[in-house]
Amino acid sequence: MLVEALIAVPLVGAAVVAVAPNEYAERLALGVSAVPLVGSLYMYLAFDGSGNALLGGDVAYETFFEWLTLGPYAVNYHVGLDGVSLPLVVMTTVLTTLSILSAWTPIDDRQRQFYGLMLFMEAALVGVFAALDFLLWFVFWEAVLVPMYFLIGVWGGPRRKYAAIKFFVYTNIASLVMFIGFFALVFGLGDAVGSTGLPEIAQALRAGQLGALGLPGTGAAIPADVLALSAFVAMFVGFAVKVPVVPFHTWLPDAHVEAPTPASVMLAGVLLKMGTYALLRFNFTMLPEQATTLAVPIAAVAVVSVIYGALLALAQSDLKRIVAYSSVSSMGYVILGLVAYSYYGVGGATFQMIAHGLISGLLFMTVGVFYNATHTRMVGDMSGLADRMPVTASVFVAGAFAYMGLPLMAGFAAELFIFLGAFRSTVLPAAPLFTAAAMFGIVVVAGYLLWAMQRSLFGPFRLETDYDVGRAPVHDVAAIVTLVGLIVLLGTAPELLYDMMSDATIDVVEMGGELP
Amino acid sequence: MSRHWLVLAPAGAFLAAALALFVIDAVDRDSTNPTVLSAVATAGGVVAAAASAVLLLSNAATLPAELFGGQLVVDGTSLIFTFIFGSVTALVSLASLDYTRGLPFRAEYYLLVTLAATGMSLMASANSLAVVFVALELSSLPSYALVAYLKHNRGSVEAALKYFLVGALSSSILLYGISLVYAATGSLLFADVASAAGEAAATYPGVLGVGILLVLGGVAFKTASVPFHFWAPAAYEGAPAPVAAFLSSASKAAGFVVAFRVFVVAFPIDAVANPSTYAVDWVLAFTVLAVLTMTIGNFAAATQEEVKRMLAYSSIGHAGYVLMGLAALTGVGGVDAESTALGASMLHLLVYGFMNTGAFLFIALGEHWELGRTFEAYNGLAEDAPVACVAMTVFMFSLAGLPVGGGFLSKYFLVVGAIGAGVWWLGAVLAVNSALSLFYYSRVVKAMWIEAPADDREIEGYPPALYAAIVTAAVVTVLLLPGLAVFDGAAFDAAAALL
Amino acid sequence: MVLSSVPAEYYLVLSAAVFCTGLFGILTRENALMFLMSVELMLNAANINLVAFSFYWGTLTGQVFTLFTMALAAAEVAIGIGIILVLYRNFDDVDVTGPTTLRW
Amino acid sequence: MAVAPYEMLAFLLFALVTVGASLGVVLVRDVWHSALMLGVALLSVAIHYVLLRAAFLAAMQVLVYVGGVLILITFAVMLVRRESGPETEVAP
Amino acid sequence: MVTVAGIYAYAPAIAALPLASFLVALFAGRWLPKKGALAGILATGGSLVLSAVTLVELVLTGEGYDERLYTFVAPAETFDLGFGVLIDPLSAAMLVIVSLIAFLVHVFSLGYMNDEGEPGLPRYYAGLGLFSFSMLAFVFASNLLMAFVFFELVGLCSWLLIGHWYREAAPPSAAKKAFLVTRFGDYFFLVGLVGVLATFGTARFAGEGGFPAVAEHALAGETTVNTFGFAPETWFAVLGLLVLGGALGKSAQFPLHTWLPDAMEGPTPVSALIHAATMVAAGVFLLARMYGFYALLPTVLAIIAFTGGFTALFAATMAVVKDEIKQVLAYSTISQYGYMMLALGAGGYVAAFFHLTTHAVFKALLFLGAGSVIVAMHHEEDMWLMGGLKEEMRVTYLTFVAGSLALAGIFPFAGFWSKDEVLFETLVHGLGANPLLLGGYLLGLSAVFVTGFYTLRMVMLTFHGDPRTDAAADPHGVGWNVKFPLAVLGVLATVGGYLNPAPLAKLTGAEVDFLHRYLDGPASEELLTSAHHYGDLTHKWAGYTAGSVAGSESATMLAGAGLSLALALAGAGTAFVLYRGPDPDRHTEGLGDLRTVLVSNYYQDEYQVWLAEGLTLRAATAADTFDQGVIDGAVDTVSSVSLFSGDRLRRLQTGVVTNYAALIALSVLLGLAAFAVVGGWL
Repeated sequence: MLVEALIAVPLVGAAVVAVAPNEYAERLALGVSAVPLVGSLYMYLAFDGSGNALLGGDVAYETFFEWLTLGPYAVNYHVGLDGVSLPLVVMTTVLTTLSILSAWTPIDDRQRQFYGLMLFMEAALVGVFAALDFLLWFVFWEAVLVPMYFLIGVWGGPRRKYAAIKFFVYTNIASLVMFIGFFALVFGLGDAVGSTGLPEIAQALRAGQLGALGLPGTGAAIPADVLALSAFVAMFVGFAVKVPVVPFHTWLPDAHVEAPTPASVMLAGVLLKMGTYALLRFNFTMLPEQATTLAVPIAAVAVVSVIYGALLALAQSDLKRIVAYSSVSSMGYVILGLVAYSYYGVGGATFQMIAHGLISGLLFMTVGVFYNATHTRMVGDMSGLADRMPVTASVFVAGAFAYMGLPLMAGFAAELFIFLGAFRSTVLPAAPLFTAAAMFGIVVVAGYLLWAMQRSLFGPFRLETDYDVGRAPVHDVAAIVTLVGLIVLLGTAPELLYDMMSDATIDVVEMGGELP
Repeated sequence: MSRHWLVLAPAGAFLAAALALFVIDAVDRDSTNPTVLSAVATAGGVVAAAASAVLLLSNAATLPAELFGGQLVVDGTSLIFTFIFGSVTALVSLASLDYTRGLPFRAEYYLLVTLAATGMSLMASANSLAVVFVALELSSLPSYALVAYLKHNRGSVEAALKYFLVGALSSSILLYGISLVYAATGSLLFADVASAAGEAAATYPGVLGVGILLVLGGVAFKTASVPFHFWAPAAYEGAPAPVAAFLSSASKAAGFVVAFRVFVVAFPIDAVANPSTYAVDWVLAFTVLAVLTMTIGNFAAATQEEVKRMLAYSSIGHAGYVLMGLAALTGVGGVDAESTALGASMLHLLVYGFMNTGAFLFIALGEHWELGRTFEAYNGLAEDAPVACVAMTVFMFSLAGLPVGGGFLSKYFLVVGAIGAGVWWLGAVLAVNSALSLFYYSRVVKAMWIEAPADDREIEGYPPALYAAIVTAAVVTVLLLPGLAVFDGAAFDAAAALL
Repeated sequence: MVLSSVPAEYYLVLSAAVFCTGLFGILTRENALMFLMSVELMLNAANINLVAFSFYWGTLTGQVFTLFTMALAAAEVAIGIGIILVLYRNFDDVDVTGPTTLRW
Repeated sequence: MAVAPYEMLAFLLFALVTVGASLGVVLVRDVWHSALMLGVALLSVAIHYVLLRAAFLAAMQVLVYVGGVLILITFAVMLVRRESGPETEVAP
Repeated sequence: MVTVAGIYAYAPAIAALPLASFLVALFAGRWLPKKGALAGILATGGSLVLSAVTLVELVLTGEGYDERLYTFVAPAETFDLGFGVLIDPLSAAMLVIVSLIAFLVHVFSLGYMNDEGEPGLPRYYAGLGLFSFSMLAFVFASNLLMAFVFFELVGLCSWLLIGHWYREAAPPSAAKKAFLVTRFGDYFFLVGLVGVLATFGTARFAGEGGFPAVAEHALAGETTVNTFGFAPETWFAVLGLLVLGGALGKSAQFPLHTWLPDAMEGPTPVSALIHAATMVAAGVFLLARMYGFYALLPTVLAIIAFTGGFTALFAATMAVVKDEIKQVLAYSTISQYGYMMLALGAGGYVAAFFHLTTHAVFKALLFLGAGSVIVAMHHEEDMWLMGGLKEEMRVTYLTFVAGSLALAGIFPFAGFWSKDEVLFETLVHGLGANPLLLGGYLLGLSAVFVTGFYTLRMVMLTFHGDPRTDAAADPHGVGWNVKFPLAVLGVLATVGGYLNPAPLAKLTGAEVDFLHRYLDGPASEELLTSAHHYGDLTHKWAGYTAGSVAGSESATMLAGAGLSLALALAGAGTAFVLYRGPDPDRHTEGLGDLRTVLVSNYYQDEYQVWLAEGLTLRAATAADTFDQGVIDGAVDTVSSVSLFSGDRLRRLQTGVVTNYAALIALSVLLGLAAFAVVGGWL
């Protein structure tokens, strides 16, 4: 019942915070979010699962009871954590707590609603990563969007309305596409599955029970392989929007730029990971054969995301936009790692989810701290901030270098694993070329981050806006410094998470690897 | 025998409430306490809903129970729908306490509501074309009057006029269709029509076919399906908001229960549309109707400037979703898939009963506060009325199919049913439309929460009954997400029993 | 006993003609009262059918149902006239094409 | 089974009346004359009922329609008709 | 008595001590009396002692050390991802060099930086500490992964320290450029690293299990590795070139040399430590470290040699026209590393390391000397504004001259010996096997003249003649902490050549080629990192054999040495003649257009800036336009088309009820007609 507690505490907390007086909301929210944080850390320490949750692994903290029945399908309440989802849950609780800290300064309006939504989102995110039944998962999946919509729409920047609607509608359409794709699979399985449980479906697919899907009325049927391929594509496109993968990425910069800092942190840190998590869980775990068939286009998309995203970041002058586009770039690595279907590729992709979550969260938070002080994010509007805000600037430097894949920080470990895995991929033709092309991203990322830092942090102090720039408040510094610590910790000791991740992904790899 | 009559308890509750209102109004014309009136009507609805639920979910009565020589039948379908009518009536009556405060003819208002509800509950139980027509008129006639309730309001009157004129046209079309069906089959009882349909389709395919199509037209009017929907935007917009809630939720559901029963029971598709005895393929007709209805409803809703009218069009769009239940009866997917589809339609109407009623009641709140009609009028309302806005947000997202309320599950069931029944592309159309609907529903949410409030707005007082109704609807909508499990079995069983 | 009479098809044609006439009236006339009267014609067309086939099928169902429809038609007219009267009061006219504020 | 000729004749005659009066209802410009034509049409329908061996129904038709509905319509015509113009000229 | 393993077990502490000083300076530096300088001095001093002990131990016991210390992630698949310590002659010597220079620079900084009342000193010392840590760890890295990790970290430190004076505009820009250009090289290194791991499953340098050994076996056909469909020779050459990319970047070789002159924006001790003696050496050291691999690849060796020779000359010519003292030194550094590359490419493993060692000493000396001058000149770097400093700054002058003569390759200073050996190796291998190397030799030889010229020009302009400004006339005094490092380095620059006086050894037969013997020592035997092993490899796989002029090795040697010494003297003499006198002319202006080209650094910066800004940035802007216009435009189009059609559809609702009736009737009729046709009612 620990997972339920992890969901229920923020949910109840959200309700409490939402009716609390504004002036107590922030402290209350911090207190509430500490509970799941501690809980998830405990769960990390006491984790005893093994294997992949979908492929018959030993799931930790499992709960199961019946919910609905729908024709031949039982829809159950089924949650549990394995080595892939547990780290993501921990990251969610960590980032939520830190985002709440980082919200203290910028959010000066309707605080109780804000913190209520943050906690609500935390609950939904934990649900997304823990759910093992498709419908339950989908409920959480969609529930995440609602608070984010408000967070962007209410507390966002000048074009927040456009950004919020775009985010909301775009990602929802993607969910629909994915939903359709998934259900095509379920129907193709026919009587082989009796529920919408993900493990059941994954294992039925693995057992090759996917049949042709009859097209009633025409007498024709979609053959199983066509069905699987189209389902794969539909799900891939659906999740690709979330990740986001070029060319489905244009909602992201808008959303990020307009979102308030804590929302950006959660968006980049956790929400994007939903997409890659789902890709791993659905596309790459359930349909390895299709994934390997489409390996080249997928890898191409990944490479394009990396390079094109980095180029776009280079063209921006809004710090947040830079970080936003660089997320597109970084998430391309994850796709590349997944499609490699190798031990280090998939494991590294999983690790990159965490690494990128922490690093991009850190950068957004730091940009937010600057913004709080300067009220601008345009690179050209400021310079020499390091002069006035040395600690924050140092943290930004640390975050930027982590983003560039500086060794001994989490990003390097992740990228190294991905590159190693992708380079040797047996699934991907010309794997070294794809890998080398994607790796060029590390140069471009250095280019735009260094350039941005040079122009905004260094040089003589100058600010176009009329604000007194002083040192950042303690809670902001605490949040960002904590993240730096975590990033260095994971970068020097990736084993802390990589062990359980690889344990959970090795089954997936074997499925892909064993194919001819 | 006594238990036999027990199954009429839901309809009886409505009728009793109506009669009680009659008496109250007759006895004490001038000083009638509005709370009492509202309470009586609400109690009628609650009792009807409760009785339906009890009958449906317990084994208190043997179902299906036929009454009056088979003219009426009470089965799972009728009980599910009387539950919807009861709930909507209760919510609307409760909300109307505040809404009609200060208006004349309150007793008549509640009387018309309860009478219309009585008509609807009869529609749910109708087992003969005659009863269908009578019950339909019984529910329609009070509705016309209800729309015109604000008789000094030109919008209300115009709405009533259009509603009435299109309604009268449709009811004559329906009646003419019934007469043709009677001409072809020689009976009005569903069972007899069904048994004669095959031969009639062989002998007089044209007469039967035209008859069925005209009946379809009459039903399409009641369900506000394209192209019989023209009255709906006007009526929903012009009518007092609680009445609009009542019409768009309960009245529409009543139209659907008639559609389900008439077409599924009286015109078995394999009798009227098989190659040897082909009169009319009404499944095909419903398919066309479903696509048109959801698409036109949603697309027209997307560009509205007024919230109420947007809701009116969205209500049309939802009718299109529900029509999928009938469009799925292609005979391809087997009984399981078809009962899933049809049951999903019922479940959608059930959830819709709460979320749509709630949404219109929220509009009623806006009218109570005299906010204005446009989206802009609701700008920043969340600051003044957070609870109501939370509720409205739940309604909007649930209507859009996000899993914050039961609307997600029922849409999901619809898609699953459609896919199972082989009309998977209808599921895709639904998906596209849902995506679009999210856009315009979220406009309301955006206005309430995101936009800056107008400066000169004054909210005087928070009407307790209206609030109670809205909050209840919201809570039920949310609870129906996990709680649809209570009803889904019953709905699928009911659908299977029809088929 | 089967009575010989005019063939049923004749009544079908008659009722169809009346129905179409009513429909024509609805489509062409703008006076609300004309609308109402046209509807009455259409209802009567249906009634003719019902009675005719009640005769031909040798059951009373159609006739009984016709009684109901008469009552309902009357009620409908009553309601309709009520609405037309408030329409007249609000718009000073009974032209159905007049009020077009609720559109699009 | 042959149709009795007079019956056929009566049907045709009154069918003509019914259709003619119906057309009159929808074609005559004056509302009041339309109402009168409607009365004719309804009465001729009653005749059809008689031909169909439904005398009671015919009586009801006369009572309910001609006696009730038509009177209502007449009221309405009087209440809503414009006071000016040639249409107001009612037969003495 | 400490056992061998016992001593070596403390090897990680060599790096860990500076790490500790980094942490101290970072977190507590603000409150410390010298802002972390003392911690740094103590730490690097400790490192120096430990390194020395290690070296002694190595020499005495003749045993190497190669141990995995830390596993990055469990080697669940075939990749061997771990950090370890490799102590062999090469790394032990390099540890001493690095920790020595680091120690001296720390000491120097105490005078150079602290005296100015600088803000940001904790940051400075933290940077130095982190750098020392990274560099030392890089040196004893046991595998390519670890080497890459610390290779990157030193890059970070370089960025931090170049940009130390971030409040001005230029240093941050220079820091960015330095990092970016080296990053560009590191990209290839990373691809190469991944390729090496993917190919061999391991990235260990040494021993039978190391990848050079595996590669050799694979070439010999004794084992097979995954060569991704290429012939092993080709694939290994590709890997070698990829890793070489990293080395070119770090060691500032053409065409990735452009960052180093800019890096002089950093504090001068930093230039001495990082951008002259140690970090820039990392590239060369890396090649030497995995020389067992390069020795197998003749093509790559030739490329290395030619690049090195070309860079040596190319950079030297640019140094001729520079006016700032540190700029001259920067180009000279590039040039000197070109020599080392040339040596490596020519099979002169020992020569390369020898030159690395002497260069580290004399170049650090020159930079520190320049720093001393700059302090004295109140932070004026233009040599034309100096002059006549030799009187006021004796210690600086003497040590600087020693360093300059070493740089110029004048007998008997350190640089003469090492440069001579480089050229000698190139010559003999060029004569013996690969005529291409002769091209490299000629380039290197030409550079000798130029080096002599610009070195003496620098000395003359700085110290001789009359003071040309007030500041030069009355320089600021420097303290012991400046003089001490200068003195130490000055002595070493003078006598350092006797570490490996190969000509003497060859001519006399005396066993005085200590460095060669040391690098060939027993400790390297088992690790397969010995000099003669490399010699065998180049001989076997690259076909390197020694040739000679006139059939005699001695003659060749004497000819070569004489030639290079003559050229050096000629260059130096020319400069002396041109720039002597109290007020020398600006002779370089006589070069005309050539001078413009040289001052503009052959427009190398221009084209690289064009690549970065003209091409990449423009591509980025174009991509942004495309993204906003086409991709996002498509998204917006979908929504606006939907809304437009919605707006059309709602026009159906005309508001006129008669139209509704008509539409309803029409639909019904259409439906009837359709079904009449379908159902065949008619």
